[in-house]
Amino acid sequence: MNGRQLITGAQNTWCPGCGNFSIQFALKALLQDLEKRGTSLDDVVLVTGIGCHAKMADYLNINTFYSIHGRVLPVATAIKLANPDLTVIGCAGDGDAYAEGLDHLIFAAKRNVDITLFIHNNRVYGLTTGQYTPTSPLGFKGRSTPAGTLEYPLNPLELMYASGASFVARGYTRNQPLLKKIMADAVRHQGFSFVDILQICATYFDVHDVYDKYVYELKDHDTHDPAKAMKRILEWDYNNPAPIALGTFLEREIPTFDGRFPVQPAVPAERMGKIRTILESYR
Amino acid sequence: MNGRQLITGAQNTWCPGCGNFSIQFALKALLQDLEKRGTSLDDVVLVTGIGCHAKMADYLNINTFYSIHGRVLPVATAIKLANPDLTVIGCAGDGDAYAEGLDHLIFAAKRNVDITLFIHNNRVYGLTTGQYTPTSPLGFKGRSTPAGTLEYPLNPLELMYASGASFVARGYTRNQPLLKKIMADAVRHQGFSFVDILQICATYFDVHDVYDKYVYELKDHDTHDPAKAMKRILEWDYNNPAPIALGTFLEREIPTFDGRFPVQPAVPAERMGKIRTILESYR
Amino acid sequence: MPEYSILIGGKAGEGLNKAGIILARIMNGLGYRVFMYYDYPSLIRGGHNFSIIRAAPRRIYSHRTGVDFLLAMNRETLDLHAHRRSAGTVAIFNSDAVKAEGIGLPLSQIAKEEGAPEIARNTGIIAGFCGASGIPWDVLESTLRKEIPRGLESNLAIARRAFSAVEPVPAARIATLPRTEKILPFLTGNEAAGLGLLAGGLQAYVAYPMTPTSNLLHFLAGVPADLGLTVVHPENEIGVMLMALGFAYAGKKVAVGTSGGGFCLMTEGFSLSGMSEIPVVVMLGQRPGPSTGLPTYSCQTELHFAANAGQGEFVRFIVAPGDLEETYFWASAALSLSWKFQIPSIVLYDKNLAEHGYNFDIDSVPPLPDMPAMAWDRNTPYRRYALTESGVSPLAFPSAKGAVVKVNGYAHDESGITTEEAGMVTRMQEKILRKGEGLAEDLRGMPTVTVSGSKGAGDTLLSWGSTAGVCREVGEALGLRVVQPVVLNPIPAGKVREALEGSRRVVTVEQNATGQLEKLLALHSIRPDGRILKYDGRPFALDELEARVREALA
Amino acid sequence: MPEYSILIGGKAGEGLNKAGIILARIMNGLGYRVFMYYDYPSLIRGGHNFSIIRAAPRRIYSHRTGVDFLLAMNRETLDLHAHRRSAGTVAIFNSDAVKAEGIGLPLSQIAKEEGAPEIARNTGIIAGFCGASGIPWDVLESTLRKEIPRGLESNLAIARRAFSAVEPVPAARIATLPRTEKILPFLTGNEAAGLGLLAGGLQAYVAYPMTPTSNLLHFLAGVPADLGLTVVHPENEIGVMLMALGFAYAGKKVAVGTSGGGFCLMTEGFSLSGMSEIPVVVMLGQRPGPSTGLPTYSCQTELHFAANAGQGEFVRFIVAPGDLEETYFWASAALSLSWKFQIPSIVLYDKNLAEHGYNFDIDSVPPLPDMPAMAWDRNTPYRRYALTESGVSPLAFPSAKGAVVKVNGYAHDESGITTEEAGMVTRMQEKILRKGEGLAEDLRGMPTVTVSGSKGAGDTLLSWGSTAGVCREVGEALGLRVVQPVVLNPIPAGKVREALEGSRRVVTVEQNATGQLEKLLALHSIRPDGRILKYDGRPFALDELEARVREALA
Ligand SMILES: Cc1ncc(C[n+]2csc(CCOP(=O)(O)OP(=O)(O)O)c2C)c(N)n1
Ligand SMILES: Cc1ncc(C[n+]2csc(CCOP(=O)(O)OP(=O)(O)O)c2C)c(N)n1
Ligand code: SF4
Ligand code: SF4
Ligand SMILES: [Mg+2]
Ligand SMILES: [Mg+2]
Repeated sequence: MNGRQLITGAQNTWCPGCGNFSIQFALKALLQDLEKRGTSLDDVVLVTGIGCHAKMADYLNINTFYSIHGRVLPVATAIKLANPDLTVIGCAGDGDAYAEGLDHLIFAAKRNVDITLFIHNNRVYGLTTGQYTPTSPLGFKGRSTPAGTLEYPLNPLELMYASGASFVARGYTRNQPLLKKIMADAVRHQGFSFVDILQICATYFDVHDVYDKYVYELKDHDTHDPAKAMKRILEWDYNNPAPIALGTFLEREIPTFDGRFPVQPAVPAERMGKIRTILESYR
Repeated sequence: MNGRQLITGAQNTWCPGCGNFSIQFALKALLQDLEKRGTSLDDVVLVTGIGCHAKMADYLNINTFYSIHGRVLPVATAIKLANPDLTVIGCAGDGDAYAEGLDHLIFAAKRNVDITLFIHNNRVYGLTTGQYTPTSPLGFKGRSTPAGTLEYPLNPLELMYASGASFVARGYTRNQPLLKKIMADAVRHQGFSFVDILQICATYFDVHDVYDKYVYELKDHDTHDPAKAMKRILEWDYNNPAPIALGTFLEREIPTFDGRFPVQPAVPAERMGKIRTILESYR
Repeated sequence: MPEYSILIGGKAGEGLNKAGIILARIMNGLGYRVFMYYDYPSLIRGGHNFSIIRAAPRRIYSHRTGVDFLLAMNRETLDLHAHRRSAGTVAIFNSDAVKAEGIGLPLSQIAKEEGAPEIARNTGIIAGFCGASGIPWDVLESTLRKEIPRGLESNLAIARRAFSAVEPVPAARIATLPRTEKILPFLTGNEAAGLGLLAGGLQAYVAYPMTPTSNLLHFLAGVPADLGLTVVHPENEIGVMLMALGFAYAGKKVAVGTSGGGFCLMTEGFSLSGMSEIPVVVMLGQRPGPSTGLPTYSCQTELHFAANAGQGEFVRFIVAPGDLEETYFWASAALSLSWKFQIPSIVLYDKNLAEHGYNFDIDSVPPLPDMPAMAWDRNTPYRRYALTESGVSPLAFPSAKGAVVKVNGYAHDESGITTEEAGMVTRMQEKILRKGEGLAEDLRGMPTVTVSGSKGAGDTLLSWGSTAGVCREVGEALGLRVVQPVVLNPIPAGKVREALEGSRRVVTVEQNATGQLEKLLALHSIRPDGRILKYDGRPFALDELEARVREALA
Repeated sequence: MPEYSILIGGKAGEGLNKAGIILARIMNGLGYRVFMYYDYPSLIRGGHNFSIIRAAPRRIYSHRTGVDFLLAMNRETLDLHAHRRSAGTVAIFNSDAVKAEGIGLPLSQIAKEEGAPEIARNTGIIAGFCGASGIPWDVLESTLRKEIPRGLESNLAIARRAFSAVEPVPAARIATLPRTEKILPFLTGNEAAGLGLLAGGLQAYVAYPMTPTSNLLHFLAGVPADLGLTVVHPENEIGVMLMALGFAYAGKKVAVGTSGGGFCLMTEGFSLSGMSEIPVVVMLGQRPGPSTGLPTYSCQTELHFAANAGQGEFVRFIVAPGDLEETYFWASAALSLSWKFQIPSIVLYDKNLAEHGYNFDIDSVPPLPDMPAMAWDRNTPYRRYALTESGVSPLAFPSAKGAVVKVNGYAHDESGITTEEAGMVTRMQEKILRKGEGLAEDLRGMPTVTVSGSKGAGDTLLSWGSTAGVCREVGEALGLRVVQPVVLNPIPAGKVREALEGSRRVVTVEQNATGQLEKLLALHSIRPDGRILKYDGRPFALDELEARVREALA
């Protein structure tokens, strides 16, 4: 074996049948692939939020920042700004990214910072035992809404499109080959890559039969045609049954935020002299 | 005089030429109009954030909640839920609503709570002396970005559309008649009404010449046609010079959040008896 | 006096909380007072969960390390809890999953044969326990009928088979207690808190899920509609706090619930509550930090954070109940005090109190104080922040005819309009602080300090919050006085001093690493002689604390 | 000894801060030591702004109520500051706007005639002041040349006309001081803080604008690129704090800046810093609350909030400098201490220090301590949270070959993987608290307590932060000792006690309503005999404090 052991010794505590296993599997493949293509895994960082999804930080034997609920993106953004040579990947939950920390998500897209975000969208708060999230369907009976929610879900892809995200895709945990391909493309894309992964929650929102019925793979789709992308994005509103497209909807080539930042000298020479010069101007 | 004195004795401290005066003027007209149509001004509440715009709370002699930076919407939402008979209006800044408190904005739209939000969009942080906001153009040289910003602005109308807002409009402080009309329509609309008001900041971002050159009024526009609305919304991206449509872009009739909430009895009878009944189930 | 501890353990997601509750209700029905400890890691399935049910003839607040019955759904349970066994411990286990000494029941097979889901194996092992301890079938049956809403028949069938498969163990016999005292409800601190808030007149509850207060949200979301409660779960905790202020501004009595991390996000709104004088009650359930820490465990680490959170200086009421009666009483009183003084309140509790099971005797709760908020007289021109001697201004709400209700987070004048004038700013700062005097005055007549244990004893345990419960038991066992300040802000220092009068040695007992109560009391020159601290997230077991107290007082 | 106070006032938006700075630099150039107070409400134009420049032959830190020169751009200035005038006060005003006794200059007309914008009237009035006080033209000219980047020529023309229009007032003559001491730079606390952070090795600064620290953001955003600083202004303060932790995780020394309300939003990330052991420095500028309060004024109200913010128990370093030298030194030291101990630090200052102008003598700053962070040796297998005697674990950053760097806000094991195991949790809580011992040890050798005034005097003023400055002056004037704890957490109680030794009466002086330093010291049984508090947002004027001290010690 040439690569490193990618799984840590931490006990895995996802429920049997949980879609997170598939995402972990695809991430492992992604890392192996990166390594094969010459990226040192020492240069990869994974940032997670809090929730079932976030346990990924414990399970993968790479650099990780196990942050707090909703805050994957500011952490990931700063890591990239601090060291543009790093490949920075975020794993966030739908509660994480679409509720608690939604503004960070929109700003990451707006800035087009060169990081990749995978949303483990099980459409429920898993770890806190099954409350509705912003992508739960109208009327969802969670533990905080026993009579059913009173709000329509958000369509996160539509929101990302409107926020200027330069790579917008949707995966599904029960379509492993496509998920792997999307993930690889997302990391390869220069700019903010957003992947909403429909993830089975075996315990609180297992709608795999619905997904299995409605999903289809985007074929002959021009990812560089925004109008076409929008049309596909609007096909399914995360509420009513409708065909659910999987794959990459949109790619745009825009300068990245980190790329626009002036490159900083590693160790500025004569720091104290410069400080004294500034001070002179106050005399 | 039949109506109440609408302006308080508070000293007005906006800069000469500030667009906030026009908004205040239009709001005054709105209130007078409401009163004429039979709404008691005792049933109107204004919620503001913090910023130059927010001084409206001091200046208007009506019920007000002068809240904190970015938080107009949760306050306004709860006031409406607490007392659905109230007419609840929010005045927020672009820093307020598009940066600090962006997720509340998206959720207000998502929920379609029946309140009206006016954004005093001067595309700058006025009160903190001229830093860029999420709608400042790329390269804006503010005090926190002396070399120019590195991010594209957001198009707030596009974002609101994607978030499910049921009334989306744009006004301009130098087109008073239209502003008044939009405001009246926004308050009349049942559901979340969003009005982005292009407001002149005389001190830090006075682009009235640009606006004067590019604005036009929407004519023969079908506000119930989402595709047409989107087309107009995309015309100007808040960055590059382009025709800037003013007026109401979109209206949708969707049940309101407050309307879906079960109506609560004013004073529940026999509270203690009910509590003892619940307690019995734990024996 | 007879006393029993029963542990039931297995994998997360196998319903061990529910199984514990059934066991507790069985013991409760037999006339015992019960406590239930529930231990679970931060995950949904897999991992190890267990409940310990302790039953005794008198009120109890803690578990013991050792157990009399060990009900094991899997091998791990037997292994992990070997240290809890003594010679007399009866082990009952699923013999389809485990080979061991003791009473094995083929639970998987029985469940399968009865066409019941796996989770019904819990019913089987509970029935086995009843069989072994000689608990009558009808006690078991009636409890199951109440507790199992779905699939009752197959569960009863399983129970019957398991019950009759087990021979009573004479040494382990659990007697029904003579019915001298009434059976008390058995519930959690979250449930008692919810009921207390409702008793205090709660009209709106706003929360974002966070252990250990999520279950308060779930409980309140589920109360019958005719209680007139609006429950909202918004986008995040910032939204929660600001929504709460919106509700209260519009006249609705409101509470929010969270834990430390969520409270961080509420602090800015909390400060706004202080400045704008809008009442709100924060149900703050402690869990070990810093940061995400140990989210499903317990601690007492937020006393000083709660006491100092939010910029600027304003009055807040903080109370840390130690049992369900105190929780009920003070949740209600906090709401009333918040409204009377137009201040924020914090009910500071923890996972140990919030999620564990206790008896609750509503009839022993002191009468809830009748404290109406000061209402506008509708005659004088309305000024939201009218300067008064008490610092409290009359309240009006939007839609009140003729009142312009202006609330403001800026420094403001009496009408609520922003001012920067030095004199008015000074008077308003004094106004909001002056409310603390009335608050302290009102509290003088209330049970702000609990003294228990051997009340006259010279050696004293000084504790707070849920830790006071186990202290009470240790106090009774070892003949120690137990002093528990329940109200922590404003701290009733005089009453604490009085309660400590005549003490020889005072030892604090806290579930934190720095001695937070100790620090609070040091401000008032109350300086204990020793400290017992624990900070692994697990509440003190009775015997554990007993040993540490003996050591501390040796 | 000669000493002068000059007030310049007018409408907000008329450049009165800048005008004050020019006046201060003129006085500074004459060899005086200067202090500049700047008073402005929370608005952009209109309203009343004024600067008071005080100049004296020795180091000063405060303004006086009375003024020798009153430079009035409008009527309001004369009216509002009438109480500051004495018989000898020279009033200079824009006679195009005001009719009054004194020296009137047709400034609007002059500005118009010279084709200069209205703001250039300030130049005219300053020139009038120089003329009246006999300050030589070349001093004025050279200052204007330095301070006015645009439109210099028309400003000079205005200055010349105003200068020659005014006859020197003999009684008001300001002499050039003999050049015995060097001219010192004159700058604000924000600028000194920025330079201190840079001296400490700052690589990234992240902030969201908020008075009184916005100007630190503006300053750092403008430093030359070759200092290697990345400055980010993100969407809000939550983003600020989490970005900062991202920068530090990747190896960049980082600071953030805010005020109380923004700090509220940072507290959750602050607690994450404590748990994950990621260093960050918070520049926390105090302004009066609660809530939005008085955003452009000053106070000392966040000591206990800062000391207790964030859930859970962890070590933090808190320092409150009192002058520019302390600000520079401790901003730098905070960065180093944060990195050495992998803890968060708070530099607690206020509007009075942040935005007012003082002299700064870099050569009197003690040498910055050389405290390298503990780096991974690149040989042993890397464990981010390796348990060590000091509690400090070696640091590595992503991309370090062979190191898997896992940081975690959950309770974790040595490698950074989540654990809920009681033993490891206990050890890790002890590890993070143990770092406090090394911190205290390192601080023992540092200037954590400043003693000034009449050092041996029996009566003592006990103060902190920027308020210590005015206390120093009062101490010198009245022969009082002044003791100022600079480090507030861990509080060097022993050194404070030592500094107080032999005191007869100790009076605290604080700019808050509850006595926050007093409360902190009460924990360590240091109990002063009196207190002087002020809470209207305005720092003490020298004479005001003198009077209050006389009263307190009467
Ligand atoms: C500030 C804060 N609020 C609430 C929580 C409690 N909490 C932990 S995980 C979680 C939700 C997780 O949902 P999601 O992001 O969808 O992740 P999943 O468990 O479904 O993978 C919540 C609310 C928290 N940790 N921090
Ligand atoms: C939590 C918090 N952060 C920062 C500030 C400082 N602040 C006050 S107003 C403001 C920006 C106002 O900009 P905008 O909302 O666009 O209003 P404008 O002044 O332009 O009308 C900021 C950042 C604050 N009051 N609270
Ligand atoms: S609760 Fe759902 S998301 Fe969480 S581990 Fe279980 S199946 Fe997976
Ligand atoms: S700074 Fe701009 S927005 Fe603020 S009052 Fe002045 S002109 Fe208006
Ligand atoms: Mg989820
Ligand atoms: Mg603005």
